[in-house]
Amino acid sequence: MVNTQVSLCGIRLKNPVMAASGTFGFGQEFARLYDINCLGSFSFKGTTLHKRDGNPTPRIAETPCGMLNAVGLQNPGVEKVIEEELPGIAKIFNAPVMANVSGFSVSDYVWVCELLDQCEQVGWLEVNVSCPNVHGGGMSFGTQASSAAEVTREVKKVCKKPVIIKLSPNVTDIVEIAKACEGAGADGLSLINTLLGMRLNLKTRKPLLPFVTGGLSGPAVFPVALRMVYQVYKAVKIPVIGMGGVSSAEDVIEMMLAGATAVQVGSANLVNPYACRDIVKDLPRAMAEYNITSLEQIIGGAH
Amino acid sequence: MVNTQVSLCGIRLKNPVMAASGTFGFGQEFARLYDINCLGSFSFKGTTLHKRDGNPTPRIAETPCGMLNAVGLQNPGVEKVIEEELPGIAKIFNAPVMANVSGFSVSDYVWVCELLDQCEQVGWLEVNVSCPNVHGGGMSFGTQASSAAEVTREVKKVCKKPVIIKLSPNVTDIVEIAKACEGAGADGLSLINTLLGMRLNLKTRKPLLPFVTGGLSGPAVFPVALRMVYQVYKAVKIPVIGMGGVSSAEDVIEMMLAGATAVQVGSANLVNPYACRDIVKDLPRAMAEYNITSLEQIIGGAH
Amino acid sequence: MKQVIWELKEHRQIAKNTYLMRLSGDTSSLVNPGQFVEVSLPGFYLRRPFSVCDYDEFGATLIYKVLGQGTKAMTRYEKGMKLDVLCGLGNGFDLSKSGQKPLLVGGGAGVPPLYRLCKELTNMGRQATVVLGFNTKEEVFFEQEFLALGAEVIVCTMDGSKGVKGLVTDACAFENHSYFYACGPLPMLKALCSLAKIPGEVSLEERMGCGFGACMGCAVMTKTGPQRVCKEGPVFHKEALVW
Amino acid sequence: MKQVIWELKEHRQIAKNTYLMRLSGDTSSLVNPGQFVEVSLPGFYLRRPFSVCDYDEFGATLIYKVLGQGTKAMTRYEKGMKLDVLCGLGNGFDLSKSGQKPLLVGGGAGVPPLYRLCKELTNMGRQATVVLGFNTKEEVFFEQEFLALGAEVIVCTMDGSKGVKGLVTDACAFENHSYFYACGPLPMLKALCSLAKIPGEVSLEERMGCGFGACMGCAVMTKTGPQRVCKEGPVFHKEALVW
Ligand SMILES: Cc1cc2nc3c(=O)[nH]c(=O)nc-3n(C[C@H](O)[C@H](O)[C@H](O)COP(=O)(O)OP(=O)(O)OC[C@H]3O[C@@H](n4cnc5c(N)ncnc54)[C@H](O)[C@@H]3O)c2cc1C
Ligand SMILES: Cc1cc2nc3c(=O)[nH]c(=O)nc-3n(C[C@H](O)[C@H](O)[C@H](O)COP(=O)(O)OP(=O)(O)OC[C@H]3O[C@@H](n4cnc5c(N)ncnc54)[C@H](O)[C@@H]3O)c2cc1C
Ligand SMILES: Cc1cc2nc3c(=O)[nH]c(=O)nc-3n(C[C@H](O)[C@H](O)[C@H](O)COP(=O)(O)O)c2cc1C
Ligand SMILES: Cc1cc2nc3c(=O)[nH]c(=O)nc-3n(C[C@H](O)[C@H](O)[C@H](O)COP(=O)(O)O)c2cc1C
Ligand code: FES
Ligand code: FES
Repeated sequence: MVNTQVSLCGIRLKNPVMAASGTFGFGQEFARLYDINCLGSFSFKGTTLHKRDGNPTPRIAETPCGMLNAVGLQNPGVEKVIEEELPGIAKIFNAPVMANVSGFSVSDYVWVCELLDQCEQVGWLEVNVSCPNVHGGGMSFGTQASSAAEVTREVKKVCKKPVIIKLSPNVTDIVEIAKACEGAGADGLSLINTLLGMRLNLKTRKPLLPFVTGGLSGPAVFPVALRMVYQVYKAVKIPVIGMGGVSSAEDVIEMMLAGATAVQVGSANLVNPYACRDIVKDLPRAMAEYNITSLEQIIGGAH
Repeated sequence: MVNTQVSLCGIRLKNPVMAASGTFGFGQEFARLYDINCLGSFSFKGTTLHKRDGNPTPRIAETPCGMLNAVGLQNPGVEKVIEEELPGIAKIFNAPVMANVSGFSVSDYVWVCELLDQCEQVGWLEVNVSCPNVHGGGMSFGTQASSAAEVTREVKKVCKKPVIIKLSPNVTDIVEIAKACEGAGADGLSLINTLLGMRLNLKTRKPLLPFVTGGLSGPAVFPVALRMVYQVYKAVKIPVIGMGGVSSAEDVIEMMLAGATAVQVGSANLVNPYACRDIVKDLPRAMAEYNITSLEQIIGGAH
Repeated sequence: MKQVIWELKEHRQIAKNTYLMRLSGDTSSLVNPGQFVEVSLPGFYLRRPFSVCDYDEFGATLIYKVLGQGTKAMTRYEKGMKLDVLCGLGNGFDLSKSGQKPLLVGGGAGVPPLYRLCKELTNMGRQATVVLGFNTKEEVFFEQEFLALGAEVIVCTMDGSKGVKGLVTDACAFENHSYFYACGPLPMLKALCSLAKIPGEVSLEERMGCGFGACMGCAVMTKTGPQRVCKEGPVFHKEALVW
Repeated sequence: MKQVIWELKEHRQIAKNTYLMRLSGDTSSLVNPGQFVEVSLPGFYLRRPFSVCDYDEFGATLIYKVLGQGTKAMTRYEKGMKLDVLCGLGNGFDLSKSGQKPLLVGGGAGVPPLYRLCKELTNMGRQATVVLGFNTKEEVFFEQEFLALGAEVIVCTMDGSKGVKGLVTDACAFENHSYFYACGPLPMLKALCSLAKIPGEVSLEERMGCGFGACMGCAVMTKTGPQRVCKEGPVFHKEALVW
């Protein structure tokens, strides 16, 4: 028997596979397809203080082995999430979920985190300081060590639950930012959010996305994500959640060897709605193939 | 009749398609396959002051829609390049070539550029301040505006020919660095060099490349490259050479609309040795499809 | 929704740049005309959405127009090929609202879902009028098929090379109908909705990430806030939309 | 070197995890035994290098071992499939040095190029001894084929389940030979080169970017500086290498 359990900031997961924020909604669409209790957990759609209608469409573009999105944090706002979505999640998922939070000011983050921290189902707060798809949004917080640390520090003051900071890959030195967040009290780090990319529409000769740029995700970014997880793992003591292009059980193992305690699956859910379930199912086979008996033991094994 | 000519820093190219440094050697392997005079130009293998044997193997890893390389600037050194390779190039290519230069100190860059600037065949100097595959190498120059500007300034002092600075995409703000180079006298900018990535070998559980990290190239990076070309074009007045994943005539057009005056094709040469020729051949068809009669007229057309 | 494997049984060009695919496999998740599928194309990351043109218990028909790289690749698919398909997506048309003499308006690649709709309406005893708009004669398809269902068919072409010259809106006699169904390019749908005094519903297109409601990639603004074309749509009531 | 399209004519498993492909098409760029090809696999970015096991004017034979994702995908390729191949890569073995009684040593996936080599040496009237090393009996292949060429064949298995138990080095009687040719895993080649007092040459493997000399991805250190496995190699003289 192989052991797929891992512990993330003191919470035991049946396996390290989590669905990534923004690609799993609030779980409902997937729960209709399979029992999502097979997942370690999932991070729900990025939630802001006020409801957001998101960016104009098209919001999606295709790229080689990946995609761009400029959804722009469309979400019903934290109150509705607490009133409507969390009770909905309670019906389909019986382990702690990760609350993904975005904001446009430090006080935004603090407000939303404080509210979600009090919700029983929330296991962790995943503070997204790296959304590239909103003007003046989280991205700016995540590209400087000082502002990332400030958000961390203020959010930590109001939260009892573990606070995980989700970092942007669009930086010169992710290690510096990771360390700043650790220093400010972060309990964990999620990486990576999307890489900033762009496509043009050759017929109109204009940017394909009216938002102009979009966030690149999918297998194309896997090697960049893996590198960052590897570098950050080496530099910090808090757990790292690895994501970016993960699409197979082998990718999960590679991310964990690089240093991830848990692994999120994002875009893969969109092209294969069963992706998370398939990966979880396939883990024991892949573990056996690479002589792994306990996933927890391989975390950071490549160092 | 369509017009594919463009002018790059005062030098007329029959078309904007150039082979990218490090993927075309000194042209010999390709000249045996087709007449490389069909190209606008090519940038030869990154040349350093002293000969370099490069990094230990494996130096190459595969990624989704791309590859990692950690060649480590293997090259015979600037003197041999001038004595042996340039005369070799003279036999196979009769337009100006781009001399790609790397270094480990400002004086390295200055020495090599000064020597190559005097070679008749050299049309432009492409100063690589962004090679991720050498310790303490160019990358460090390219990730800070001040050091990128310093290299530019010093190299400009000794060169009569146009100096093009090749930028690293592994930065928070490529526009800032581009502007710093422009301010220091750069005649053009090449972007992007490779993104820093990594893969593990699941069997050994160690980094697949003994150099640990490698440079990501190929179609996977195209959307990131396009975004940077778009951003930099908007911010500077000097010409931009676009590259990163270009593999088709459509990609060339997309890069030019984003702002590229010329377009380099790198990794595509490795998987399809005829890639550059095929793209050049296909350009008139693609131009007709998108109602383009002159490529020069579409530069930056997406803005 | 269901993930199914469909086998390509028949594949032929039916008009300029327009191809028909007959596929066999599980169609049990299809419940309404106007629903769509998401087809995975080898070598492309995102699936491609196509309306179901017709189906029975053994398989379905799709009609596609060559638009970009993916549909260009599709033209090379050969009989026997297996396709990974998410089937039964979206809401589809509301048959109950049709009235006795519904008007069906399709433009170009928007024509396919109207075929199944027309079939079901005719089976219900409704007298459908179908207005089909194309750029030019060479692009016209399915005129005969709609006639064979017993519908009245009006073909329009922009260049007048066949049927009525001009836009579909020029050929729509709204006053003779109680309700309309439309699918086609956005400008056509907008024009229809603003001209038509009668109620109706339109099927929208939007670039999609997932096609089943997970990514918020396809939202369109409605009077009750943003709604997903892939989930609450693709069919929306004329009155619901905020253009 | 030449870019060619080869059609898969025959594809079968010949040992544990080991498959043989017979392909038809242009082989005019092949000149020496020990040369290799770079095969483009649909869905994978880089080509895969494989030694030519045998060839004639109508096509070639490749033998591959399932190692990773690419070779796993290859096992599903069906007869009739067309493969994009760069043919005639690398230098190949030097037949002129063989002497009368050459020793050929192959380990696992390194066995294939020795077949063509053995054939040409035998045709030249040389008496070849072939030592083939595998992990276990189930992995053994081509013993009969080498025998059919008239060579003396010694099979070794690590677990002793067939032939000599142990490493190929245990079965090599270098003193009876004037020259050796070897292909196989690096540790095997290193051991051979340090044990053998006789001259010889070895075929190396390296991860490749291009396979034709453009990228410097495959350099190996030699006494005269770094050389490309894909261009100056894959075959190097024992004395040239600096391990
Ligand atoms: C609900 C729905 C039903 C559809 N039904 C049909 C149909 O029955 N017949 C038909 O010919 N076409 C239909 N379309 C349009 C069809 O999906 C696009 O023509 C097709 O995706 C283009 O793919 P491509 O690879 O050729 O284009 P590319 O431009 O190369 O594709 C790049 C990306 O953009 C997306 N995309 C491009 N154009 C469109 C578009 N117009 N709508 C949605 N996504 C787009 C692609 O899906 C892909 O993700 C439908 C679209 C939707 C949303
Ligand atoms: C000159 C030469 C001749 C060869 N001849 C044969 C042969 O006749 N039969 C045979 O079974 N194998 C041969 N090999 C090894 C064969 O190329 C690899 O087994 C194969 O590339 C593995 O591909 P994969 O996708 O299964 O592995 P993956 O590990 O999934 O491949 C990932 C990348 O690494 C490369 N790679 C992985 N392992 C190797 C390796 N050992 N050597 C070179 N590249 C590797 C792949 O080409 C690919 O680019 C040869 C290699 C070389 C260099
Ligand atoms: C459509 C889409 C929406 C996303 N929305 C969010 C979000 O709301 N909050 C967030 O932190 N990350 C968001 N992300 C980023 C993902 O959670 C993930 O970090 C990224 O996509 C990389 O993983 P992947 O390559 O597996 O998709 C979104 C990604 C996609 C594709
Ligand atoms: C094998 C390899 C070697 C490279 N060597 C160099 C180099 O010596 N100097 C340089 O400026 N860029 C070098 N590059 C970067 C390319 O010139 C190019 O900037 C990058 O690969 C992105 O383009 P592509 O995606 O088309 O390959 C190298 C790239 C590869 C793949
Ligand atoms: S396409 Fe993902 S929600 Fe509609
Ligand atoms: S693989 Fe490119 S030089 Fe050998």
